[in-house]
Amino acid sequence: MSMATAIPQPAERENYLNKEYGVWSWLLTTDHKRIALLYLISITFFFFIGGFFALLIRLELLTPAGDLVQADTYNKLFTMHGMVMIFFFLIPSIPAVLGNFLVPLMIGAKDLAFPRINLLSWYLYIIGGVMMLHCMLTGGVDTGWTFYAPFSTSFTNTKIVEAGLAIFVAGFSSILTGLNFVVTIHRMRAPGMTWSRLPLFIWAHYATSIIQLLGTPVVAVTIVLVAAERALHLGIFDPKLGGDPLLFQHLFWFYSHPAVYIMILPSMGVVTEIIACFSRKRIFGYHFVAFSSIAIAVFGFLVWAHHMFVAGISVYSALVFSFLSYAVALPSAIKVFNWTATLYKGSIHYDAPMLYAFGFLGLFTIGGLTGLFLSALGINVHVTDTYFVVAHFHYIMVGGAVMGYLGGMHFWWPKISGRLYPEGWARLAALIVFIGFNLTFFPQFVLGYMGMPRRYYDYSHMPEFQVLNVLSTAGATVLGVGYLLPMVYFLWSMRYGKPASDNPWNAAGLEWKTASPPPTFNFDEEPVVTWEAYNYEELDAPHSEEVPVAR
Amino acid sequence: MPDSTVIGLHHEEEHRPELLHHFAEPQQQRDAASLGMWVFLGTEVMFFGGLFCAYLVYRRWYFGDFAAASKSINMGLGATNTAVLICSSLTVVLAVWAAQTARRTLLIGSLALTMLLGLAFLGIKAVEYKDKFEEHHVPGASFSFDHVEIPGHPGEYANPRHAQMFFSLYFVMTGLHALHMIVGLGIFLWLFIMAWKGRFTPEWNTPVEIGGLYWHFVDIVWIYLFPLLYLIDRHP
Amino acid sequence: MLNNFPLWPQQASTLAPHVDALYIFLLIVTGMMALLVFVVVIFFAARFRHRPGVRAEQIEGSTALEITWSAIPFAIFMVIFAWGAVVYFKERTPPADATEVYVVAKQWMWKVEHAEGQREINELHVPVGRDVKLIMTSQDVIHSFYIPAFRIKQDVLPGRYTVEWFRATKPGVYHLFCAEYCGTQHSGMVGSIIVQEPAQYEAWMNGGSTGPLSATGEKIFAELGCVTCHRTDTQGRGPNLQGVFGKPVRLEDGRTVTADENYLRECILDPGAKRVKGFQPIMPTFQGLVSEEQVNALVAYIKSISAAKPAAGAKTNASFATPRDPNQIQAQADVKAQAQPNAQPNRSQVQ
Amino acid sequence: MSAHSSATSSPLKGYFAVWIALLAGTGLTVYAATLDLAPYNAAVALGIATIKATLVALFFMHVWHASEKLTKLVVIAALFFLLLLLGLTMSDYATRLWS
Repeated sequence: MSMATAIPQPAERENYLNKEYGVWSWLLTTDHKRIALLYLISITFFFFIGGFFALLIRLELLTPAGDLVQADTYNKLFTMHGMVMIFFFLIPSIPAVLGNFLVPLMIGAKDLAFPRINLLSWYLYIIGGVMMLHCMLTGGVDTGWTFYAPFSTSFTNTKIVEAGLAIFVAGFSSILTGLNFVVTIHRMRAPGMTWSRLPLFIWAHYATSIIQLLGTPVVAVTIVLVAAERALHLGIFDPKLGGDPLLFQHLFWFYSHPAVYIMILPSMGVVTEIIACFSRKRIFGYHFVAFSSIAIAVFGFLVWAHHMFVAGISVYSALVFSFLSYAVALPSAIKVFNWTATLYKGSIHYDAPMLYAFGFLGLFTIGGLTGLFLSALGINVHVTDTYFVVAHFHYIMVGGAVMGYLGGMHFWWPKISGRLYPEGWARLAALIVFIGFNLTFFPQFVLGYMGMPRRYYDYSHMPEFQVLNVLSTAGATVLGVGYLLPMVYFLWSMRYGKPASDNPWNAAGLEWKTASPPPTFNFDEEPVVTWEAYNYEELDAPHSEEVPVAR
Repeated sequence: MPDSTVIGLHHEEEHRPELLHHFAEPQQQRDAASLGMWVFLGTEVMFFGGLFCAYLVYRRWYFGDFAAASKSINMGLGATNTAVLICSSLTVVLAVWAAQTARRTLLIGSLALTMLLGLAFLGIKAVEYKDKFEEHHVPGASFSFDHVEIPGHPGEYANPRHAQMFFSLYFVMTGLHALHMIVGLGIFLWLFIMAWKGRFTPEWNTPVEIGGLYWHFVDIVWIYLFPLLYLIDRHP
Repeated sequence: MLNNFPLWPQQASTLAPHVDALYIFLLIVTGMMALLVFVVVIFFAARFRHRPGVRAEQIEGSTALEITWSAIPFAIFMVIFAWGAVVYFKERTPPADATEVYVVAKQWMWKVEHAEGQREINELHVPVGRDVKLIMTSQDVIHSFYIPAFRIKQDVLPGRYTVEWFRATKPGVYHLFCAEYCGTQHSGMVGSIIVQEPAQYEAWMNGGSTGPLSATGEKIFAELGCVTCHRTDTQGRGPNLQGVFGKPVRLEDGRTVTADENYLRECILDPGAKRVKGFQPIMPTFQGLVSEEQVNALVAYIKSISAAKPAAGAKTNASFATPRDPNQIQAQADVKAQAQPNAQPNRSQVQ
Repeated sequence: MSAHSSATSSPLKGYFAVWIALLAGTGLTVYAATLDLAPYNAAVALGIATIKATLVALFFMHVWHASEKLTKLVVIAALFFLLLLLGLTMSDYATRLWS
């Protein structure tokens, strides 16, 4: 029942992939599509590094005793897992790969507004990444990705300053990407592409960029303060001089809570596109979905102290932040309901991208609903800093963000590579990822309510936690296989996959109106938009079937 | 911002070498560059915002100690530096106007004057730092702030540990500001060379304009730093 | 293996049933929400699967529906919020007459001192059915005192006190965890909460004590020379500390603060910061001169000399009369204040 | 943006007026700092700084004459989020002692 169509390619057209060859044509490119591929390669690399750490963590926890690695090593493992996955995979993942590739295509622009800044942002990412790798290979960091003072500033003797600088540099890469998107979306839209005709993917990326622009600088300066306190012995957070360690947490979470929306919002954008295409419908409540993205971006900045309910903040402040946390849950709920309603009376296809979208819906719903537990003050006290939190954010960030990322990679792979991926394998991989994920992380909710604290490498005092940990480790193995599969068949399809037509899914959106893969300047002639987004009615109307669609 | 200034190559727009290939028309390119700089300044607001947040929390907690520490900084130098920066903002705005109205001498002169004023600012700052170093007010092992009276509270001495926090914030805030000044000087040196070569015309002067925006922003940061750091409690 | 596979933590404090009730409520409510979404998605996915020749029906949206599915969840959220807040305030409000236990955290152990003078490491003995308030501070980094069976957790910070409380309901031995990552042996910073029947607890309490914590504090108070200024007659250069604890204190800068544990602690370590009105800034800092345990003992001592329960109306900082007032005989005043809490003879001098 | 303003009459007078006002503001803020205004010293200093910053933004950075609302929107958004950071953080510090 695959919708994807292959067409015999007459002669090779010139496109962004074959226009020039050679290493320098890639390393000095300002073409947003090539930069997207540079990002794709780099984040995949970091994803597997972070994944390797995760696997070691899970293996250590297979038995209650700390027998696989030393305590220090374990602490570095979860720290590096967090830092690599968050700053070098999740935050750049969808924006820097799919966003970079698709934002100009979707709005009918020839490129992003500042192509050279776009390249610069990739280089900054690589510099940050190399620093992080160097830091990991020469000793690593053991503070957890949260860098809490005064442990990070005065007590640990690991490489805080270097890791901090790596994140600082990567942060600027993220800021520049956001800046480019905001300016591009404001200034570079094709004639007729009004705000209410924008694909919701663009709205999601616009909201993401707002967070990147306004949040990242705060964490950057916080890292500067930590590094200064450590390296130059300034006193900012040090309680010995009268400093307040909670101030660090305020500044840190001001960015790091909205940062989870940097990770999930683009994924929501991807899922919106996929659901519209594979149910052949306009998104139900377009404006509500669009504005809920902006609402999430804004409300996301109002809730950071819900990470600090037991940290010693004022109880009245806790009350306010708990209340506001429910305010940010609402736009997410609205999105879920609108996606569900979009399915109603659709004509639903079960291709791999849609399977990932279904997976996203399920896992994000569970992740979001468990967020309600965590924002309830009374329960938060018991479950914060336990595996309940670990499970909750992995449901959002892996179940949500990574499912969306993989769905998007499958959906746009024909456009990116000009080739079709093997549909059967892709569906199998989607299934394996879904099962492996739930097996890994669902037991952790139970572990958390049982009281197992996070960041413990040795739980020999509480052997009753072992069964659930074994389940989780088994799931992680399945999940690992699920993540390896797509990499293998995507690589395979680049050479052996069937050539894709310009619009293999018969999808709406400007990106499908140009060649697969697109030419260097995206469109042979400047597009003029006269239709609303998701015009599946016209696309599926009997008279418009000039291109035979094999169903 | 360098993007808007590059001499690109293109097919249709031979007569307008500044127009990059992916823009449809010069106006679009100009608007993009300007919006880009404004958005960047927005991120800068948040960058300094984190510092201001830390400063405000501790100033509320340790007001007397902060006032005593603040009194030890040279207010005269701070006020002079404020005036220097305000003058440089004037020369910047003159440079922008000169570029728009094709007054080449005024443009080059204003840019040069701006750089001179910027250097003067950094020079005065260096003198201040030197004084602080000699007075052992630089946080660290040699820090000393004993028996300094809290303004308005005779016989009461500032807590040296809290004073050290003030100086930590003082050095981080003014240091990051000075770093921005140095970046600004780099930008203006480049603008100066471009102006010398006669690249700016009334039709194309976006770099001067957005470089000026950056300079003004750095000025605004100082306008807040001056009273916050130098003028906490100066009355006799 | 199944013995090792419990799915629900033990309930051993008065608070635990409250937390669990909210948790069960949330499980039901969110379970129903999730089920609703899943059932509808699966039903739509099956019912509206692609069939050749059948086209999707385009639907623009519905503001009425949007409002409905925003308002109903929001109302449910508010119920959860309010309920959660009520439980939280219960957690965060220690009863006034709770037994006090001082906790000092350090990498990587818990040092516990009972008011009666018993000391323990990584263990805490408490009796069933009595309110216990933990006054906690850290010697180095942030830790977190977590007892899953009691459903309580509170970060323990360097440089100040944080507080949590519980009343155990079932004798037994329960896990104590450090829940905030604190360095290499974080997972070794575990211990046991030993809840005993009152008789057993008394027996334990009577074995090998070094005397009450307040007595230790009194000794330190004398050794450090605090008594030379903080005298119980009116001639001291520092405030008389009898009856201070829990009362509002008027400060030199015009503010009024409550003399709680954190205030006393700050006055010892940073006397200049919140100086009592009418006294000269002559007290030296004891930062670096006293250990966390000694600070705790001093605080316990100062509290012990304020032990007489203040009546509701007696909320002035009676014993902070200015030392320049020769007419006042503080000792008498204190006797009177204890006998007749409402008749504060020195109220006029306070302002 | 400001390309348009060059078409109108010379803005030089305005620039010099703003410059004088900024210098005067600097003098005023130094003078005000030497007065004992009790708790209002900080308010006066920050008030003068805000007026000076507004002058720079409106006239030197041409926000006043900006042809587009977008520039104003960016400025307002940045200030809004700055106030969120300061306000919500300070709200914790201000209410910590209540309990």
